[in-house]
Amino acid sequence: MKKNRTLEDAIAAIPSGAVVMVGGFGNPGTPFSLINELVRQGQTELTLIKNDANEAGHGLSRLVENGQVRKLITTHIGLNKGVIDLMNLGGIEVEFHPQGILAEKIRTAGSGSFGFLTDIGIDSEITRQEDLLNWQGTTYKVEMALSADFALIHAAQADWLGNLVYQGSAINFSPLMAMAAKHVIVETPDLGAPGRFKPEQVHTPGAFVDSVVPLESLTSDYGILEHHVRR
Amino acid sequence: MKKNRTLEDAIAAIPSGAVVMVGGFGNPGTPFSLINELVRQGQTELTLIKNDANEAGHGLSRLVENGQVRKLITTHIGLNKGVIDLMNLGGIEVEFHPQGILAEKIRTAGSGSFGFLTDIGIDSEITRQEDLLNWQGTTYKVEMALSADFALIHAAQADWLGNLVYQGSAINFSPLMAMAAKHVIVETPDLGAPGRFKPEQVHTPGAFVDSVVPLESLTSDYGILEHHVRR
Amino acid sequence: MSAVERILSRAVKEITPGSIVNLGIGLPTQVMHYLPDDFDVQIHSENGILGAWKQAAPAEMDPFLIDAAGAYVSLREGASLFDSAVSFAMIRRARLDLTMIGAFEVDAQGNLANWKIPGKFSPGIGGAMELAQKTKRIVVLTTHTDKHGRPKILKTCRLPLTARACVSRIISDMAVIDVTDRGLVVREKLVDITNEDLQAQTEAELTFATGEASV
Amino acid sequence: MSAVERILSRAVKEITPGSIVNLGIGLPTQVMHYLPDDFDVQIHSENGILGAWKQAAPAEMDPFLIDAAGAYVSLREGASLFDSAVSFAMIRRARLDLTMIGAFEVDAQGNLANWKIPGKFSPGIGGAMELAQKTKRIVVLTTHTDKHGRPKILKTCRLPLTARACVSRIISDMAVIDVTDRGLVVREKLVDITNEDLQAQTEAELTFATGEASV
Repeated sequence: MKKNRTLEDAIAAIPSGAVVMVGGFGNPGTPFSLINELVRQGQTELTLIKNDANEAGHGLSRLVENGQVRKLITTHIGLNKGVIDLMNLGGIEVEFHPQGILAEKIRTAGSGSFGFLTDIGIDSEITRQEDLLNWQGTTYKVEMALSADFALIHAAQADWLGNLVYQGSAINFSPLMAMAAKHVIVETPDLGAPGRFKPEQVHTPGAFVDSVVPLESLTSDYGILEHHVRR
Repeated sequence: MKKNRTLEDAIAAIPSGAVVMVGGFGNPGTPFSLINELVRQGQTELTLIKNDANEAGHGLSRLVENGQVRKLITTHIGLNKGVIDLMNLGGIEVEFHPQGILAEKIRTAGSGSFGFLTDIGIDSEITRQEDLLNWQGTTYKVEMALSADFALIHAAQADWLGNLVYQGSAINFSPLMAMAAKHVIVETPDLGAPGRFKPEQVHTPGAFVDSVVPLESLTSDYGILEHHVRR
Repeated sequence: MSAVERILSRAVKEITPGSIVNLGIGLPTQVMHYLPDDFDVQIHSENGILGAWKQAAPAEMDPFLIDAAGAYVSLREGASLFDSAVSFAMIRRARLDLTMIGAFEVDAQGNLANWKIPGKFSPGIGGAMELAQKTKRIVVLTTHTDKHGRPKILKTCRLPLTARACVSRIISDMAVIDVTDRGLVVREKLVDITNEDLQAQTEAELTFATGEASV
Repeated sequence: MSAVERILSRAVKEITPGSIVNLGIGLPTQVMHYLPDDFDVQIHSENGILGAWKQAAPAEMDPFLIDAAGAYVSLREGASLFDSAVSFAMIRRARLDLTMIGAFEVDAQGNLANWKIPGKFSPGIGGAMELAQKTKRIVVLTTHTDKHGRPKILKTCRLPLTARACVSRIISDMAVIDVTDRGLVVREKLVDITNEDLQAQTEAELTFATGEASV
């Protein structure tokens, strides 16, 4: 079954108020084209889940700047002073998790489980008394699964069935989010026919993917950020 | 750092009484050469964790037949009447889990967590009252992580750093066990220099692997089981 | 047609184009052989395959590629191979559209018992519990009675359950029966049998849909 | 040598051949540039890299390949790339030998505070908490005092902790200090300074190892 969709149709499936996971760690893996279309369509009151807020004027930050985001669930937004300021002013709710805990909460939803027991941060200020569980004589922190209505994913390559291959450090949260969200929308600059991948080398099996949007080209969003180049 | 070991040295690290995970679902992924060396060396009182018990005279079944196994943690041993009979006679302790729950218990240990919350089998006879947790108004079954002292893994290809690539349906439990065991021993018929794999296509990063045993050839154990061929 | 052929040739019609289907060990795996070679379906096998297909030609059999029943399967174009955690994530996240599964007993509430006969048969539960509990649609393939002629379709299962209230449809060698809020409803008869005779071979009470298909 | 150069040139000696090392954002990432090109080490970056290396040549920079600090890294032979769950599994399973990390404050019990200054700085915790809590050996790289000349090596941290009792060694621009059961022990001095003057710039009580190295 072909899962090809146009950019406009794929994003139009997202209603205002939706919970949306967004792949990417910094630029790599950020689905800029899907995000830019979401900015264009203007859905509001979104809850977004992403490792970071990208940088001013790019990616997820554009949704925040455009007033479409009610809440951000993330690990670190140190490269985005605008979002930090907005958070401090109360203009956006931000929920922070340790990076591997955010990954694992998403992965737990993706595996069809409901929570997991950890000791990360158990005696730090991020842990509340009501998160603690004494079980078989040991105290654990319970971290609940984190799912979403939608996931927006960038894949280096895909096929019509939704099989995905990622590249470089753009893997990061994408395969986890593809498993965890109810409806998974993928953008790729390289969409081909089934059979193009060695079956062992598929990162995300097509069963987890609902829509694949072919991109004719990658905009400058996807390029090198000159201020991160060490001279 | 080169992780190459001889078959004898690698297996000699395992003491009697050890808890040992063994990859494989049926034949594919079963590390027959590592198992056969363990039979030869004769360590006893082992606790083994494997999806199944292979078939009579092959793989894990040889360890049971040789009296080296105290306990087996598994999902299904329907193809091994000898092990079932021994279980019914009390000659071996067998602990069963649903297949995906066994996988997830191992994966949970491999991710450095301690347990997870599920609803699988929650109202069936496999669930005891003391496994149930009421948390935030919902009842879950708590499944604890399952780790091991050793994992025995078959990889289609490897490099000296312990990076692994699996093939076919031989992936199954292997990458999960490679993350979950304290000491991971890998056999492979195809060991090469670092740089041979595309970095995105490594299934198990070398950080999880302790010893790699090159195999000169694959014995008949690894071949087609004629009685599974439909005529 | 034999009883088995009646079940399988009816069962294959349950598979809709574009769907993802798991075929349990026993009768269900044999359904694959009734599918046309170009049929648009992805067969899931819980040992880590999406896109499994019929047995490979002898020269192409791969000893490192079997399905969960041990068959040396081939792969469709677009197949993927993955670990057991991902495979069961796919199951628990309900990304499978249909599982066909065998039964020792099935009952009027859609309860399924197919993994254990206390004192007689306990090889372990394998992947059955998660498939039964989490797949969107479960179709049971079973002979209508056991080898002693005793009903397998019961008022209430007596054996340990695989999962509760999970079965949508039962395809036996005699009939196609749906599990509904008002009990078991016969949709089709696969043999020439009166309603009374079919009921006589069934412990659970049957309702006969008006206009059910006949042979 | 500048203060930073003193820290980095000493820090690089902490990396033993064959080890797996994470270099935190800030001073630690710069340690990479002090490593010989053929040094046997695998640099882990928490965004999913094992085998990251120095910045790629301009023509080979890949916009889809950065480390956790945003640098356009190259890869060593034998590198692997993986998702964030696997990356942090590697951390939590203690498969890393060493993490070098920055600090706002570090104290005599080896407590570390490096993620939050309430009311002033709260960008989120990133990967620091798991690295600090789970890596076998944590070496803190820090200036000995803050920009106002106030000690950063304290009796007890005042800021919210990243992790408790996690630090093995502190490398400042003045000294190499080990966290031990009997408090902080100065192993080396990196500048020409008396014990008394070093103690004066340190809130925590220092013990001076007999025979500690000097500049």
